[in-house]
Amino acid sequence: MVKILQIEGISLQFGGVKALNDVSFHIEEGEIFSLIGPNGAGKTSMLNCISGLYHPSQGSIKYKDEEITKMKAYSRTNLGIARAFQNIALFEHMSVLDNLMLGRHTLMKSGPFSGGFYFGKAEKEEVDNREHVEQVIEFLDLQEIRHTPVERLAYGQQKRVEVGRALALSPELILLDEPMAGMNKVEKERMAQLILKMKDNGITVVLIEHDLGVVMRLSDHIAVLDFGKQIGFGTPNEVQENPEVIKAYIGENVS
Amino acid sequence: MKSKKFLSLIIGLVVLVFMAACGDDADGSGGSGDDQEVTIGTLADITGATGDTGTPYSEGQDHFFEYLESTGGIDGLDITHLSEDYAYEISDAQRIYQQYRDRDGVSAILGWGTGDTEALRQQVASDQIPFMSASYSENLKDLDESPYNFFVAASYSDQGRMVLEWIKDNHEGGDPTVALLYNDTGFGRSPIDDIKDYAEEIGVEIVDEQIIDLAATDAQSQLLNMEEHDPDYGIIQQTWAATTTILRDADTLDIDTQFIGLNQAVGEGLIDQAGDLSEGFMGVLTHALPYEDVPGMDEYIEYLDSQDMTVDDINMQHVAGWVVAKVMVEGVKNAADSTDGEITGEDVLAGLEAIEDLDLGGLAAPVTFTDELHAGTEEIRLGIVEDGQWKAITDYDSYR
Amino acid sequence: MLKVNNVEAVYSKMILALRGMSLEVPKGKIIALLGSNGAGKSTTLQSISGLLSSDGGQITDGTVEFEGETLNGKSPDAIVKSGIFHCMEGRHVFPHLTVEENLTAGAYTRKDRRNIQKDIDKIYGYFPKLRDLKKRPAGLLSGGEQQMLAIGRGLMAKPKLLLLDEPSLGIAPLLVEEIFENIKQINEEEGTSILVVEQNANVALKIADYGYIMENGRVVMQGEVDRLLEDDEVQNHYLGIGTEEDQKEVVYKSKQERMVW
Amino acid sequence: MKSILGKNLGNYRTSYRADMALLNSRNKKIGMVILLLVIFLLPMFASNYFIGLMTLCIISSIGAIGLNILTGFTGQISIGVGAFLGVGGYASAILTTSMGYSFWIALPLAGIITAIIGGLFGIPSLRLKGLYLAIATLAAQFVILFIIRRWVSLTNGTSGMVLQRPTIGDFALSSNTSYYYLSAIAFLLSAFYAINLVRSRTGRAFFAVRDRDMAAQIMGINLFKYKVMAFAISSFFIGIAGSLLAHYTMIVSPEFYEINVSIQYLAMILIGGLGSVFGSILGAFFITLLPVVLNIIVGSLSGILTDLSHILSAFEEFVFGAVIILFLIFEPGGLAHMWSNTVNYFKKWPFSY
Amino acid sequence: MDFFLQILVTGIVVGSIYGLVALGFVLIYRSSDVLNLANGEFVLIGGYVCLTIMTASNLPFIVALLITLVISVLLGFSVERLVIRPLKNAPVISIIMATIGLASLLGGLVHMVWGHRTRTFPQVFPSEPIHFGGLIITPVYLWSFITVLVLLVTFTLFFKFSKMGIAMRAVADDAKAAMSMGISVKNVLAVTWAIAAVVAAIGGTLLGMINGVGPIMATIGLTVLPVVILGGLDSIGGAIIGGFLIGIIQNLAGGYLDPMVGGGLKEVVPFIIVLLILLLKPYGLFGKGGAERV
Repeated sequence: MVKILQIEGISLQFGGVKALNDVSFHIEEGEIFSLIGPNGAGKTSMLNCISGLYHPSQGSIKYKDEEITKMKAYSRTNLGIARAFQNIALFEHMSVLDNLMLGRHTLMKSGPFSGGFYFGKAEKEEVDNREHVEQVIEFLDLQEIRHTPVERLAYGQQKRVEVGRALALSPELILLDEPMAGMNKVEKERMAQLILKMKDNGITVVLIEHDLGVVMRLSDHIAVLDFGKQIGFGTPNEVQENPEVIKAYIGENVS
Repeated sequence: MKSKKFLSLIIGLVVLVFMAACGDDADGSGGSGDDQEVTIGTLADITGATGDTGTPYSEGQDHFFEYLESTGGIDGLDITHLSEDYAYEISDAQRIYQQYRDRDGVSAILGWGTGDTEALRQQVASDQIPFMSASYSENLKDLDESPYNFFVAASYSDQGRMVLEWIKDNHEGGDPTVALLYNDTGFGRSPIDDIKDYAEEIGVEIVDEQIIDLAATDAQSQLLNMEEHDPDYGIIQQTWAATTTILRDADTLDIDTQFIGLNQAVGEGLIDQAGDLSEGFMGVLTHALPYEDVPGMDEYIEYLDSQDMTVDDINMQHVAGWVVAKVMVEGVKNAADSTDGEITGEDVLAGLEAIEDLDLGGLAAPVTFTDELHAGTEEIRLGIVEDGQWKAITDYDSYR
Repeated sequence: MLKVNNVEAVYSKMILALRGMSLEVPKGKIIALLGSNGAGKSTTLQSISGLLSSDGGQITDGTVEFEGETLNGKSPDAIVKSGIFHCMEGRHVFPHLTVEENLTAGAYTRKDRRNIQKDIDKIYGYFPKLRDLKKRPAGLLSGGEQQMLAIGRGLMAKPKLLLLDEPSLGIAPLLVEEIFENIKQINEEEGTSILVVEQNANVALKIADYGYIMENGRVVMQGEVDRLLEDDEVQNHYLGIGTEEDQKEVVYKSKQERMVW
Repeated sequence: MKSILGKNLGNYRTSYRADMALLNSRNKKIGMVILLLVIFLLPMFASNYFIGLMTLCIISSIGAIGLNILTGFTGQISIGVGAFLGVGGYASAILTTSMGYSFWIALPLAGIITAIIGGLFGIPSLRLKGLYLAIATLAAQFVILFIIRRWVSLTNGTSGMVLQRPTIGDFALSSNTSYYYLSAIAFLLSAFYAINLVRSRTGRAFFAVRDRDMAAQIMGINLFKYKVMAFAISSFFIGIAGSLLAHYTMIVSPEFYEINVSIQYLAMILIGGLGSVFGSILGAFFITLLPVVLNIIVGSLSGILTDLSHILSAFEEFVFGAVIILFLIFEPGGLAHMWSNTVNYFKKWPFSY
Repeated sequence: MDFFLQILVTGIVVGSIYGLVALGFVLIYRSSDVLNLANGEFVLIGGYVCLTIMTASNLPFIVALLITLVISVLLGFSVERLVIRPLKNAPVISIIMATIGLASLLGGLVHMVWGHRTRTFPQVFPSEPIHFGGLIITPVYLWSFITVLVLLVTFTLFFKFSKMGIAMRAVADDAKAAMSMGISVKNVLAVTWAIAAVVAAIGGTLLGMINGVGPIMATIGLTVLPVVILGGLDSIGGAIIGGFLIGIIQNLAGGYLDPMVGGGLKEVVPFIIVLLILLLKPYGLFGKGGAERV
């Protein structure tokens, strides 16, 4: 298996607080990889380091053997890293369609000149990308709401759009931060299907999820964080049996 | 619901504009009898930055036109006078000007400050509408650039030259040294180069220049710098507020320079604002002071009486407004004499240019316009504040 | 003492966060409210304390009753005055106020100004660490110290009911234990009723008398603590790691359609 | 698809291209034709005065569209529009009067020069947000005007510079009507460009930067590039407006571009509707015509309140402030939002309840 | 040396007025994140009201001032209630625009009520300058300096020890948490606006005694912006120190640089400082600013 992402010795500090402390793991191409740990363990911070919103104080991040530790967030997107946020970070005044079209941003070229006059190339580009986006819309079952401003959607729908926007990027690596939070069983099931389907299409998935049942079922590998430290890494079975994980994450004395 | 009411209010207003604005183009008809008609518009600053001097000035104009009407007006001439406050905002001036030009069809405009005068200079030229303002900027003397601009008093530059002349003639002991204090606006800078040139010409030394903002809270650093050169005289081209600041801080810093203000720094308002500090302050008097006994005051007092007012209710700015209206009417009269048809801006221009040595009964220096000169006079008087009142210490005189 | 009856709450007029939430807090008891992220636990507390409106939310249906009085529509300060104090998630101490000033701020609604100093000392009794730090701006405290301060600040209001939102969040396990012991102690000594929201179900259930489990804006399970601890589903979802059988639940059905991206 | 009422109750399109066309319904097409006709035929039935007012309105509209691109679409507040209007005006004055270029070259160049300077002042926007950026642009306003006043050799200092009306061959656009047509064409081009821009890739990126800059970065949007671009494009429009205004009044002087101008433009986009091209236009008309309306109202009341005309400007100032506050409180979506509400109301009529 | 010292002293006393007006900005910004661009109009109204009471009623200065302060409290309350509270969830630009609109509205109102003329205060302080060695200070300036110091001490004590003071700081730190303490954020904001209006009125009265009361006085609102940016929008000490600094820098620039560039720098220098500060240290010398979380 090819390592698509290599995390080595990442530390991140906010003021005096160490949000991440010497974390190392790697993600293989085409797998579903989960980051778990209690609230405040540093999982989202880790995703922020990968997507470039935070820059770690130490350590290195390699994407397909390319050093990207210092790279700006928007350039990482160009490399094919997409991200869906935990707290929905959609552009709420824009329609579903425009949110998804924004996902295509890096794959389009028109600038302020061609865009402003619209005809010809820019128009063709819009139409072509619209076709792509329509496929995402169809897949996520968003047809009815494609022109609705996101702010008017229900939570579950917004979550789907959030994931859809990341998918619209045609990513190779997708970072999903609690995509199932707040969903009911049926919705969770749909999301799980979707994640498996992503994997099926060769997209590497990094997942943060609290529902351990789901995590164990979907993941190929899991890293466990606690207080910024990595306390476990391996397959679901390995992690489940890791005494340190059991101790710190699950608590010493399960009655 | 709230917003629905709000909406209907807005729609109502919009409809109102369209109804009002689409309608009347001035067509010059509908007047009474065979009288020739002419409309004159005033751009006044009442509530703007220069409102304290702008208000009496525009009232003076209003009062003159009311006076004219109360005495039966001018035979065969029906003068309409419009006045609007533009609050010293250029965009408002532009809009009101368009309204005067296109809707009201004015043949002449009485403007006010440097801002509106400069802003409209080109347009009045291309629209051929004479524009007479209280901006006495020497630039406006250039008839290639400003062929339709007039002013009735001595330009700031001429005022400055005259002050220099007076300094040269009256200074005792050694060569006089002079500092210039002005603000960083078109108005403030207008006479500075001319004053410097003339000083060189007549051998008076300009030792320092200081810029003091119109809204300055203090002028101490400037005055301290000025004091380094210890000038005998300081010529002030400012408004009352900034002049007061200068006088106060000069007093604070024990500076013994004799300050002399050009006309915008001079007037009763300065005494109001500066109080005792104004004692001994000198300045340029372009117009008569209301309490002066000059022949021109007779008709003025007649009008004031009819309005239950006295000379105490008016000031020099008021006189200036009265005078400018009077001169304008004189020009219109001349225009009416020369044409039987519609009186156009061009006619008024010609009428104004025909004014020669117009005696204003001492309210101001006699005014002459020609087709080469649109500055009515070069003459001013110098005055000084004594016992809380301005007193003239010279007669009308020019530097030449 | 506190009754939440069938409350529905929305954010931004659109997102339904609570769908018929009901619970009860009897006098002098500790009640634990458990559930996953986004289940609506914090929203429940906010609709009790009236802070929901500050996040652009509102109760659209149902009632919150406290000692027989309806709280719906009351402003947060009125609710504090009636005896409910909400310690928000993430501690929310005033970072630029000193520890002692934070405690004083907690006593804002109290009329008996004279007893405040005495009560501050009492808080220092519960949390001795805070005494040493009393002149320090709260922003410079560690997470655990801040949490202690936040709880202490709540006690300063002398509430009849204390709402604690995730007191264990971001705090080292040892400290968590200490804090929860303190909570228990406060409950016993002051008779304060406590409604505690927790992700860390273990510690919460250890001190609680009764528990509720939420999902999707409503209660899906409730009971005495002992009973909850024995329940399989609770074990799987909130206490431990899923069992082998669960993993087979997922029927992986889609091979047929290829995605285009 | 006709309903029994003979009304077109929905729009059905067969391709994405048709769906994405600017005028994607028959009503819109008809509306557009009517609008164009009104614009171009207006001088035939409106008074000269009215045409003059309209010229001011549409020039302001261009500037307002520009500001809205920056503030409404991209969320970067600027209180320095006045000064950028000045940069456009002075650029045009210097190019035509001092350097002797034709107006037709000077106009676009004025836009470009303003765009460059605007882009420069946009650089701090990477670090500054909201209030702080607003204050930075306010400072820019003072500094730019200071430079204009002081760079006497270039700008002729405080006395300003003189410009001429543009000419086509021997024909000078000196009449109200001809200048109106010139402005109208510039206005239509600007509006067309802006409408397209905001629905294209660049426009979406602007929106994204405004709504959530963090998420925008994750979408691959280079914040810095797009913020500076927004400043530049916005300033381009403002420069064009400045140039048109300068040639209209035929003079530029620092007093044209004081802080109150910046405030008026901000009021335009706020009252018109942030993030709406159409709103910018409505707002520009509203703010430009507000004093005219007040004048009429005060005029008609003058029988009752004789002295009001004397304090008309103060009253205007008062109403201006009141209108801004009322809009913010009662209709934060601005005139554009009111408009769409009204349109929707009539669309659904008689089933509006 | 005398020249330098005199300029320094002038800078300090002018700066004390700046600090006073800046205080109004900071108080409001701290507790509600609103930059009150109508602060200049508050100053103006304070000046006019005090002057009108004094000239119309012949009351002693101190009584007139107290009445003015009461009226300012009402002004502050009504502005908060009618303009700010309805906009509490509005975006930054709306709030900025609202205070600009407020400035215009109040400015228009002042014009309509008091007209256009600059009016002068009846003499309250002796006009005879006081000499300290070679240095000269006008009594009004000295009094404004003293006032600023008194206010600084008062506010420090108020914020440190009073219930309302601690509540105001709590709201400034974390409004939602303050709400959970049972602090009525609405009331705190209303009190803040009232205090800010009072401070502005004191500034207006002092400034009016120096330069007379006229519409132009409202420009102090903008003049003082650089002060708050330099000091930090949320720091009371910063406002005062920033006031002194800007006063001193302005006068030093006026004293030493103006002769080199031909004058006029004195008024622009503060805004150049603003640009520099915003580029180098956006939250000012003493401001706290906030880290952003994703």
